[in-house]
Amino acid sequence: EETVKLGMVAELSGPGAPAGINWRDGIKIAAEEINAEGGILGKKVEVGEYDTQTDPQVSRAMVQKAIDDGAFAILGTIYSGSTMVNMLVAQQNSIPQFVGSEAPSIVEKGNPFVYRTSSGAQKGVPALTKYFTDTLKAKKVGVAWLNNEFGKGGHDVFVEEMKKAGIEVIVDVASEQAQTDYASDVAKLKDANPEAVFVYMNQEESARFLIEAKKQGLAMPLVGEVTLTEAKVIELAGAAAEGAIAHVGVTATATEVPGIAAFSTKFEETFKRKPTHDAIKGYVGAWTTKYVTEMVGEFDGEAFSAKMQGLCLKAADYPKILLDTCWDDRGEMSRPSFMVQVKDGAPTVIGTIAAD
Amino acid sequence: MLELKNIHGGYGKITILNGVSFSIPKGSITTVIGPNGAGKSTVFKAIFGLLNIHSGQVLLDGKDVTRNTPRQMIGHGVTYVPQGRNVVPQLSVYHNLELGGITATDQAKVRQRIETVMDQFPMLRQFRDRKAIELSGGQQKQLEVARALLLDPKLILIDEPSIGLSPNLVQEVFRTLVRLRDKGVTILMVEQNARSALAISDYGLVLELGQTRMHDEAGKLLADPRVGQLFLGGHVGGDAAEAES
Amino acid sequence: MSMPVLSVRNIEKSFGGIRAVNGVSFDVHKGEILGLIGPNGSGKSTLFNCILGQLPPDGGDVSVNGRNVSGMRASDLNRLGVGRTFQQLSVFPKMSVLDNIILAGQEHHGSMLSRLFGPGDAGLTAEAEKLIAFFRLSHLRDTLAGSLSYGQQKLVDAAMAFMAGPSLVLLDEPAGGVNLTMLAGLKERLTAYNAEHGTTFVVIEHNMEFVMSLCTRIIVLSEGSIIAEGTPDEIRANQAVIDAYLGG
Amino acid sequence: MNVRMRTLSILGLVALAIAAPIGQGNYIIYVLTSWLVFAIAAMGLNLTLGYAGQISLAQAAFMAIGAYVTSLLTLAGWHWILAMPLALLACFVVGLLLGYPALRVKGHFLAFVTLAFNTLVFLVLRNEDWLTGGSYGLVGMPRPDFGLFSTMKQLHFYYFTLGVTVLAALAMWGIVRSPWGRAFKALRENPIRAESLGVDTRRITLLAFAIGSAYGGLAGALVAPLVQFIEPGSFGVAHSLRILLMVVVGGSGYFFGPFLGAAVVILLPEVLRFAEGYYLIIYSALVIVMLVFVPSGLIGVWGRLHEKFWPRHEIRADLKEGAGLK
Amino acid sequence: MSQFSQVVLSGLATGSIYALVAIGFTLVWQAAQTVNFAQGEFVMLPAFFVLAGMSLFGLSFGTALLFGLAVSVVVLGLLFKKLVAEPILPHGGITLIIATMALGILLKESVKEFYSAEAQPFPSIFPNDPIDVFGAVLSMQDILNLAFSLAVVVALTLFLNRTRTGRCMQATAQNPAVAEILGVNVKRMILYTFLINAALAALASFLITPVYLAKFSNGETLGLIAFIAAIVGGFNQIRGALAGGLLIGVLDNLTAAYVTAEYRAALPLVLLIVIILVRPQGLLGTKEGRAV
Ligand SMILES: Nc1ncnc2c1ncn2[C@@H]1O[C@H](COP(=O)(O)OP(=O)(O)OP(=O)(O)O)[C@@H](O)[C@H]1O
Ligand SMILES: Nc1ncnc2c1ncn2[C@@H]1O[C@H](COP(=O)(O)OP(=O)(O)OP(=O)(O)O)[C@@H](O)[C@H]1O
Ligand SMILES: [Mg+2]
Ligand SMILES: [Mg+2]
Repeated sequence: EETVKLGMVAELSGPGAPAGINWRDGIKIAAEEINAEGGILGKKVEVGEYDTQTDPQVSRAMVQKAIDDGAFAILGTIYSGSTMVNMLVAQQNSIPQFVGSEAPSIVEKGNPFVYRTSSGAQKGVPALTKYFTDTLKAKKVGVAWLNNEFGKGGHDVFVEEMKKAGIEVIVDVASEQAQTDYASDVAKLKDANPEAVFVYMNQEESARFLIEAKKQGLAMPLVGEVTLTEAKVIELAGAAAEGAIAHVGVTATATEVPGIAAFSTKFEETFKRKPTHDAIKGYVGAWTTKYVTEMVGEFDGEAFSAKMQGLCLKAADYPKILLDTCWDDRGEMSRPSFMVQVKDGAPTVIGTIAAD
Repeated sequence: MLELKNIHGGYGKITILNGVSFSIPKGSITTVIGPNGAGKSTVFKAIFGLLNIHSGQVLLDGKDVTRNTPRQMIGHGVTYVPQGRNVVPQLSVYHNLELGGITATDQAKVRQRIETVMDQFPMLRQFRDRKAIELSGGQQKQLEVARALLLDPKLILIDEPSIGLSPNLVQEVFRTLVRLRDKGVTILMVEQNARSALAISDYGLVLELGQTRMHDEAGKLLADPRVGQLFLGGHVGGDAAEAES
Repeated sequence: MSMPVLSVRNIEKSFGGIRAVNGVSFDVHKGEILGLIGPNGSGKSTLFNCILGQLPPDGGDVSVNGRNVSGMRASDLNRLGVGRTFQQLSVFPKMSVLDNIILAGQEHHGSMLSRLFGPGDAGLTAEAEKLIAFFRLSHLRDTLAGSLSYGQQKLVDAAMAFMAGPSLVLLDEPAGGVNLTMLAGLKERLTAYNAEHGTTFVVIEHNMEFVMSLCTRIIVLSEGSIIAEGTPDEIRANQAVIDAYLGG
Repeated sequence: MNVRMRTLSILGLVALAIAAPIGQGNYIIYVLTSWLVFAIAAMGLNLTLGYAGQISLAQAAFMAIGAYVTSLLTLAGWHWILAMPLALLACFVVGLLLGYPALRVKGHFLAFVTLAFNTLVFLVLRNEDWLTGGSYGLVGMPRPDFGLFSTMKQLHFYYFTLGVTVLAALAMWGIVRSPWGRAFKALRENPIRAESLGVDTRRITLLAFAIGSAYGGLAGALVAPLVQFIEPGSFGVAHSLRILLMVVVGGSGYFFGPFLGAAVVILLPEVLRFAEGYYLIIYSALVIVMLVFVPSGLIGVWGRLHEKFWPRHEIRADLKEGAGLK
Repeated sequence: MSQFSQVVLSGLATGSIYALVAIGFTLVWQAAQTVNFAQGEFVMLPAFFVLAGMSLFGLSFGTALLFGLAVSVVVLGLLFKKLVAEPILPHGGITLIIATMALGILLKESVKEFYSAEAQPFPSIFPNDPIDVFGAVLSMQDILNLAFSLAVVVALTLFLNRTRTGRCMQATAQNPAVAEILGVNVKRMILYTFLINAALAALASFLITPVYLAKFSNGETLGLIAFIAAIVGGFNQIRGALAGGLLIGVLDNLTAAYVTAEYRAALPLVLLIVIILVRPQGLLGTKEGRAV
């Protein structure tokens, strides 16, 4: 029986491991489902796992290896630094690549073979601006961010957006990856007393920040993008997460969407934990590969790329895409998103933002 | 008391001892002499369980103690003062002395003995609380020799105690050894300061090329012209002069 | 009288309350073999270390051939032709005997650059081998110095001091642990070298037979100060020295 | 091993290195190229650590300096062959500076000063984004083109790297067998004695750092065109530790140790790929086991085995003949 | 003003955590003359033993703590000594450094693969209620951490310097050959060192994980900063670890709050370099004595 290979290149060790492992597990579920439905164009899917060790140089080598091993498409990577390097390799070989990275620069390189599985920070963060202007009616805000390529991307876009919206950023606090002590960060915010704070960090950092904020009694609304209200953060921060707000591209908590609910249940059954948005991204990436390949009708990277330009998939026709999704000619994607707030220890959808 | 039977052994793949055999009686002082690199120190290490012995036996009071660990040897009543400097650098002089009696059950007695050796080597009392590393070379050697006198050993192995000691202290150490011998302790010593050492010894032993060459009463060895010429510097051998040309 | 090869003026050194060297002054003239003796802890090694730049003295001056060398680094002093040995064994344990000896001479040959691009042994192998042969270590030429016996290492150590053709050598207990027959050879070597090259020696030693027969003049140190100075016979007869050091 | 045997085996190894990538996929060639690059970096550290005894945990920082200087210059249109010497010079100078702490402290303390330096370099590269591109890094460095020989292809780049490696190894060989090499070892074993023998230990220490660092810089200058992307994270402390691991695993203080060590550290994960998530676990366990049984590095394995299966007790020359007392 | 006191007091609280880990470094140095580069992982791991005790065996938190302590002492003390430290120690420092680095990876990756790659919450032993001190907010936890580090420093210093066993441990570290010849049970002394170190690491783990959250990668930065704290304070004195830890904790916070957040990670490093150049033996350390 013939098979088709997918190269799953992700951060399976190193600091990016939590994200990478969820990405991988989301893809595992997708592959199982795809094979149960007869594979892609009748060929069973075989997912090769390649660990980048959260190191861009290794990631480049791994993409090369996946391609040498005959992968038809690449799924990964998540860390933008890695994607920036390895997408060159996939491009040189005309191999489609679904990435989990959100840094704006990825889609600015004019690479027709790279596609996002969630919208980039330059789309996600602006979606928040309305919340700051209309709902919070803030004039002075603060930003607390993680100083790496992920955090910096979000920070730069946010500061830019606020300038456009005429909101003043009066306090700007950078923190380190794996930082544990947020006392001075929070003290600084407390001292400046903005009307709201934009928090852009990874999971544990978000949780530690929320705990310290609660301890020092930081009173203003804390608004994040994606991470701040994730189940993991709530689990870690406990009561300190109460009230935190975030804009979320796609969330496992949006259970009123049928596909998401089904995926969440299956994921929890298989892995004994809740899926993160990285898991959903991986899942969507794998399924899109199948859908688009079958639309093209053959395993051809160039044709795949041509098809992806400006493609829109409706959840009604392609249920596993979960939400109506479009890609533009640069690989940027758009789909509806949600505002979520932690209430009684659970993230609750407080509003929906339409795709643009 | 101590008997070595045809010991072969060495470091790694190199054999140094090629059949060393001798026995020494209880309550005697035996001095081992021989050229540099003859294997004298190696013999001591073999006895004290610090050497890889390929074959042969070490007997202590008729009991086989070959390849016993140093701790076991101490248990049998053997103490060892190695060549070179052997102090615990960052501990005080007093605590270094205390370590010399660490295996004793009666610590009160050890403390009492420490007082006695400090009388014998007044420098130790003067520098009681200084770190051992700060002492001069000879002072460290005094500390080491004193440290070996804190237990009630049956057999003392002492490797070149005179290195670095001033002449009056060398005499003091030799006097102490004689006193111990008179109390029935057996002493095996290596000394390059061979004339004085043989003078206080009962027996002398010549080691060369990892083998025992001669074993006799100390006086006879001192008198032997061949020994005098080859090992006691009585007369410079032809070889050295030749090599220079 | 000619200029002293080594002139030591008022050297002082204390270690937290202990006055190890207490204002010592002396001169050594060309061709002399000076003995430096004294009880353990009288400050002999400390004096050497202060003279040779291993320890900064608290006060005093040192000059070599009339040139003030106080505060000069040990390596620069060595290049001026001052060699030394240490009381404690100090060979390079993981280098062969030959390499040990060549190292002792190489810094005196050529420039930094010629030592990088020139021959690997700086052209010293033959000379080193001769020295090794003299100390009867030829069979150990390629053995690691760390696996020699105590006395053998002591000889390698002494040999190194000669490699650079020094004009002044300070030896700290060269005889300790050396077999008497070899020691006689060493003594002969020192005297011959002294006679041939006019090399000056300062020797610390506790082996009285060796010192008395080797040295032309002896200085006795006690508690950091010079208590006697003279020919071997004078020192042997000096009551203060007998009390403090030689013993009855 | 006699001289002829050694020459033959070295030629054999070079022939092997030339033949290795033939018929292999791009990925394998890429891995082989990284092996050479890391071998160069490890060779430099081997000089600093193995020969001169100065623990340095900053080799990745020098790779970074080499890589950034090369990248900035080649992106500005310089040819690699002109950019590379500047990168080496930069590393040499910074290496000299880093050598200063080594004049005051040794061993573990020095290890941490150098580690701190590595982190500082990382922070500067990340925070000064006007020059270095910050955490986004620099991308798209051209591969050198030598008229008739362009290194755009993976295989060509491999041979180019191999050539550079051989030259670097020859230079290193020259250094360690010269009197400098002896002075480095003397510094490692007994600096005080060395100083008293006229060795200018201060200069030698600084040189050990500077030369070792320049090798790091050379490796960096090759990384830039190899990966065609650099960012601060690729030159963090973890990478310095990896290079240290190469040196120790191969056999520190042995000329060929770094090549062996780099091969193991780079290739072993490939071999263990079947173990999926567990490979790092197996890998680190293997390293520990190796250190327990062959602490002097893999280069000592042969001797160990020989000793084990063909034990020989030889009587040393000096114990065969003596003064002749019978 | 309240910001200042908050920053300083929080810095002390964090510093006491660094100190706890740094004490492990100085202990192992004083009693075995070596450095354990996996120390950070040694502090990361015990929390997972506790979590495993609770989730796998259904133990209560209190029992799980005891269970975690016991397992840590066996794994990080006994097994570490038998399988890694003892065979490698005779081959010298650098070899052991590499081995402990590899061990760090081993522990980290094992937790990741066999437990979880994600951070886990960890219950607090002490109440976490905020307490107002000079306008700053601290928790009981913070204050107890500080008190506990202080107590450990005093206890260990007394043990090492005032008891015969403590001195035998020092002798073993400084000159194992001599210790052996004098009849010190060298192996047992090394074992004591590592058992104490393991127990300390476990206690540190229980105290800090509620703040740090249990995660496989926690040891990386913690180990590094603690080591720097140990050097800054003075490596050969246990109390140096406390001084160094507190100093770094406070300075780190002050830098982040008033100087630069981007370069806050540089501060301990710069401090380290300055200290080493100006006072190589550390703030409270003593010189190691004559070299010639
Ligand atoms: N650790 C070692 N490794 C290898 N060989 C050694 C080692 N120690 C000593 N040897 C060799 O063993 C031989 C005997 O050494 P040993 O120390 O027993 O001599 P010795 O008779 O005590 O000499 P000395 O009078 O110089 O102290 C020498 O040739 C020496 O080179
Ligand atoms: N680094 C140091 N710290 C403290 N005290 C020291 C130091 N170095 C030497 N001393 C002390 O200075 C005094 C002189 O020591 P030195 O080594 O010069 O003696 P010495 O005359 O060479 O003795 P020996 O004959 O025993 O070698 C001794 O009391 C010694 O304890
Ligand atoms: Mg000996
Ligand atoms: Mg002395």
